[in-house]
Amino acid sequence: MQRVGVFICWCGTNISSTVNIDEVVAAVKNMPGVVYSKDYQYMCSEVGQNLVKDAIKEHNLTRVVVAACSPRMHESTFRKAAKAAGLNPYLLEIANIREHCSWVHKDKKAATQKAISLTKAAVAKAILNQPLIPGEVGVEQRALVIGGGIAGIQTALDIADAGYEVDLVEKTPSIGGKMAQLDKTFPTLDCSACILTPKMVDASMHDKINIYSYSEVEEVNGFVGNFEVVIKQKARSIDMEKCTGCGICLAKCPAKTALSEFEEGLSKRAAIYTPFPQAVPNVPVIDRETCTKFRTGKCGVCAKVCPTGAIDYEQKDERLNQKYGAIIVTTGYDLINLDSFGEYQYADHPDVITGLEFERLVNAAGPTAGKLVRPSDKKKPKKVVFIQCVGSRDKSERGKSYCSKICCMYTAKHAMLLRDKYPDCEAYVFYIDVRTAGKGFEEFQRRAVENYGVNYIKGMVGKIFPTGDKLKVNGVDALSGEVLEIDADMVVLASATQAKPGASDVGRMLSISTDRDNFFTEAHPKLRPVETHCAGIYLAGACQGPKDIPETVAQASAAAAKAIGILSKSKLVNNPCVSQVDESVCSGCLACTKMCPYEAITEKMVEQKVHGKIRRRRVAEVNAALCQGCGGCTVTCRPGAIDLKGFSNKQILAEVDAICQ
Amino acid sequence: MSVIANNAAVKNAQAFEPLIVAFCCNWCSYAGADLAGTSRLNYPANIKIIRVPCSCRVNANFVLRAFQRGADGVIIAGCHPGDCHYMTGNYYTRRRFSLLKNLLAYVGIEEARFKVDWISASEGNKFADVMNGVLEKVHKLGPNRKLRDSRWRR
Amino acid sequence: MEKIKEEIRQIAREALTGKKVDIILAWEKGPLWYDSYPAFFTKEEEVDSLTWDSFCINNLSKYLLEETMADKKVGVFVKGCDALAFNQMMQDNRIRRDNVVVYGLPCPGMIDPDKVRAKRLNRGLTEVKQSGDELIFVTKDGEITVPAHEVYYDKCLYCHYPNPVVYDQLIGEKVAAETALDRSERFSQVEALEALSAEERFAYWDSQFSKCMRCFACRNVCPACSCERCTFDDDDLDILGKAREDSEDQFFHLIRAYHVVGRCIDCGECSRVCPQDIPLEKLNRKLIKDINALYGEYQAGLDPSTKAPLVTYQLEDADSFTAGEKGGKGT
Amino acid sequence: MVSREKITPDMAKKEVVRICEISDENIVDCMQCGKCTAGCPAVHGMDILPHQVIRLLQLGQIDQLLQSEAIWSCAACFTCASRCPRAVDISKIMEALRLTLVRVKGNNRLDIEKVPKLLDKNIPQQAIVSGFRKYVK
Repeated sequence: MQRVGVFICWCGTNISSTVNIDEVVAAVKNMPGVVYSKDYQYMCSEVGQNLVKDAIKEHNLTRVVVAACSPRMHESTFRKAAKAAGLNPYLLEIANIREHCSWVHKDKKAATQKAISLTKAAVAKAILNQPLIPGEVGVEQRALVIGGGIAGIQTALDIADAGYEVDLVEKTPSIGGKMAQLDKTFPTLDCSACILTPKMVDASMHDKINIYSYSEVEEVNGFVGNFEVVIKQKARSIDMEKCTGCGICLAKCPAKTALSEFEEGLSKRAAIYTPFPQAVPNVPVIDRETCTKFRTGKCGVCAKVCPTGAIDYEQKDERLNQKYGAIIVTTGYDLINLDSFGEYQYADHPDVITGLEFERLVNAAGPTAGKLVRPSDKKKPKKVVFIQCVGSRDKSERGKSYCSKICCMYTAKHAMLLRDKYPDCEAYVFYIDVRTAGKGFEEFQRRAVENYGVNYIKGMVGKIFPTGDKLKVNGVDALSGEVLEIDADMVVLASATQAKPGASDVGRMLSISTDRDNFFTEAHPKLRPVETHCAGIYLAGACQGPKDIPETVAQASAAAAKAIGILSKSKLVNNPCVSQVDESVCSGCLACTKMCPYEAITEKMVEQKVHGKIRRRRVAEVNAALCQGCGGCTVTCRPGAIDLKGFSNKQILAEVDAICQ
Repeated sequence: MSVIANNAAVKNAQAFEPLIVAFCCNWCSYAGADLAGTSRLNYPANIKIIRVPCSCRVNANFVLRAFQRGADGVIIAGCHPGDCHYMTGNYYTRRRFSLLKNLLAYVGIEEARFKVDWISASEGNKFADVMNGVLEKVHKLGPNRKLRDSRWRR
Repeated sequence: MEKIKEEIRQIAREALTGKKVDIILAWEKGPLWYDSYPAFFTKEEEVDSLTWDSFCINNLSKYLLEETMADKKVGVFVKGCDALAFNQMMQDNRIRRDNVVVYGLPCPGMIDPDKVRAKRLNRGLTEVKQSGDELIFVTKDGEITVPAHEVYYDKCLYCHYPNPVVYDQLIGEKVAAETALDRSERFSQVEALEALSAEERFAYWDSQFSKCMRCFACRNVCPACSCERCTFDDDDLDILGKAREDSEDQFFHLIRAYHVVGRCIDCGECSRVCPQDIPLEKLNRKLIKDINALYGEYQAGLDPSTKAPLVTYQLEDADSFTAGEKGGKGT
Repeated sequence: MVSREKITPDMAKKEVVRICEISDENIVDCMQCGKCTAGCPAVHGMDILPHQVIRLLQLGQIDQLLQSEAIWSCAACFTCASRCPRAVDISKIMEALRLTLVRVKGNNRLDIEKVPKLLDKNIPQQAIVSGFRKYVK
């Protein structure tokens, strides 16, 4: 007979205001197996944990039930406490009487009854718990970083500096990401390239970092410590070993018709190209859709001019299999498509541009060599209107319900840059709210108003009417109630950020979840912001939600620290709640092996003596290191020969019975 | 039967408090239920949750056992297809319980009493909605007698 | 069939004398006219009692379970449905193929003794001879000829696989595979039940299930029920008691049907052997029908290398929880 | 002579709730960005601007609205609704405000007798029909 101790937490008033603790304590005393019960205000506190530890020792408890908050919150806390008191941690069960009871019910009587019922189920299950001992599995001491923007670069550098190999996979021909496109960065107005390119070079020079540019992760299998990944290296059509990055091919290529992705379509590039001069690696790529050689078979100029013979038109996609201990996802963000915002004329008028295009227009290395002019006629603008919240905080189907977070700051920055370059040019900013939470952010925005004379207007723009060579901006000043018309030369739209369109596919590949806006979901919004629900996979940067550079870098270093935490271990402790086979019952049909998502079940032959006869037959065998404990196999097994430790058939049936009493 | 007992029976019938057993996968639906809690959403106390690692851990035995033991409705909630923490577990759940649901309906169990749904960790609202929806339908149907073990006292 | 019977006997004798096999698994004629029961033959001289007639309904594949595991070489005769069963057991790894020699017997159909009795053809019956599509009942009072389909089992009339789908040696000529009744007709009884209301369906099944005395004959005869230890016999798990209780009858039948999902070859043996005449095939066929509708046509036992419907999936599988209405016309 | 009186906000006023019910719009969604006003083609004849209409509703000041010209100036062209980032359809709210007035007996905005005099041969038939719909019980 097991000796069960039940500990009931008040959680301050979180539980006790809806659940009558005294009644629960009284009911618990009558539950089969229960020899001790205790309630306390904060069971998770040190005092509370000590109550558990002391009771285990004093009352020789063999099973423990804690009725408190969700096991997702404090199961590990109480398991550690049980372990400290000498009890196998897996002999402890949690009854979730906060999230699943006191917080969702108002009727005190009903909530109390339910709390009793949930506790009873936990007691019934706990009685059937078995001591479990986690196994160990080796760790591949190498990390994979998916996405080579500032988040990926920072993560890779931090992990590599800690002494571990890192593979950095970037989809485009160069690392650098969105930050490489920026001109200046808020709130200090230092040059983006000046702070980013050294990091890009560091990453490329680091002996522990391998950059796979123009590559994509195609397949991910395995689990924390042992991810098996297939990386597709897209055919670059250039031999990376031979190329010296001299750039002759770029200059000589006759097919200069494609719009430059890096320049946001504001200039053209050749079919053979490096996205930007500081690209890392500084090796071009042939865009096969634009290249005359690939389209017609004729040309081949680049091959002729290449001094090292690095051009290889026959190159094919290659696939690389690699094992990793941890994966960090840093796939970044995109701007939304503005097609449905017809009133702003973005698609129809060249002088209506996005913030990112503005960055390129003011950049010294940009398409206008830093001369800020209207894209349409290359004239200097005299009046520029900035519109914030284009698609952000937008509940309609056109936009995104969230705040894109960076627009208030970069719009202030843009307006300042404009006023700095052309003090005679007027700047108007339409805003709904200005949000400048962040170190030095408010001061920065106020500087735009107070020192740079930027006109901030609380209100929105209804429509833009292109009239002559002007853009008539019809807006409102909501504070005064005056309807405004501004003859602008240029309009800059702070378009909303969004998750990468392929994010949900990446999520599926990695078995990590995405939220309704397709941003990756962190394991806990407050306490585990860089972890995912999948152990060993971490998040950094704007793929998890809109973020500015300081936050992204902070998160990148945090994710790196988490990954290093895994890589620094030679062995990882397994989840002991894995499947096991009762060989005497197993019929060897191997249905379990067919559904196991981890191929953790294999077959073996056994010989059994039955009624004096030797029978040779197949049975299933679980590899505990591979099994992740989903329990799917147990259901394929009709006779119940394979069962899941910690969630056994008997335990769940006992819970069902108890909950139905 | 005495008049008093009879009255009590009538009263009991009026105060029908359904019992709904919900099997929730640890990673999505259980977390969704936690979110419903942290968001202080409201759903009736008649719904009681049993945690399973994955919706594919739920055996048809568990569902029938719940009905045997007096449950008026049973819910299985897992991650959305494609979002399974164990990659593919819920695809099997989908097949297994599509068939079981049809089989239960075929032998005359009202369809509203057995529900499978996909609730992600971020869908606290959906969790409350699904639970309220099932409860409402089960309430209309009244207590379940089918499959119920006559010896079991709830 | 007469001619083939002699051929079978010859094959059996040669296999035993030539030590090709240790045991021959076939049928033997019993004392009653409809008795052709399974028998093991280990000696050449025993083979004279081996039979092959229109009453060899018993499926021999299930008997291979013990024998092949015991490292004995077994020769077995299989009809069309037995071959499906053989494959299903192969798929479940319950037969060691290298220990078996399979002799395939194209099957013209088997006679349902109940139909014979209903026609009162059993009086003084000594022998039934097959002649094309007709059967000649030889009685003391003379010969009576009836169209074969009038006395064959219903399941034989739907049978799509009269010729064995697996064998080492085929005996006799293959028979025509077209069925006497439209194959989709086998679901007509399921559809009739689906058309009822939930209450009516429950009333129907409750009346059927409550007849059950849990003799487990349905399970024991089933080629898909080949577990080492049936979950219903698991005293520790204790999911099924021994009491006379409707809910337990219902539990047993639902779980039994559910355990053979995608594995039931639709041989109908469960219903045939049920002493209480519970129409178990209506449960099995409901599940087969749904599998076909939801996941594409699937015939268990046709190809042991395929994955059964419940151990595979498609990304685009129907989500019938929201579509609904598959179980019947709703409540 | 300007005279300004203090008003007391009343967020839960039952007349406001009624307007929300009739229009089936959620006024708390409005963030007062003014995009409706900025794009409104009829704004020139409005004493109270569209975004202010919602603000006044949020403050419970429905009487001002019922006395305003703005609700009658609204052409119900739905420009505001199609652009509102908060998915609030102000044209429906305007309609609800008008309805609470014209549905009261004898409160027609348009005197039917006077219609022939107002007619211009260039007015499309549609406009007459909508005019009746908008101004008459």
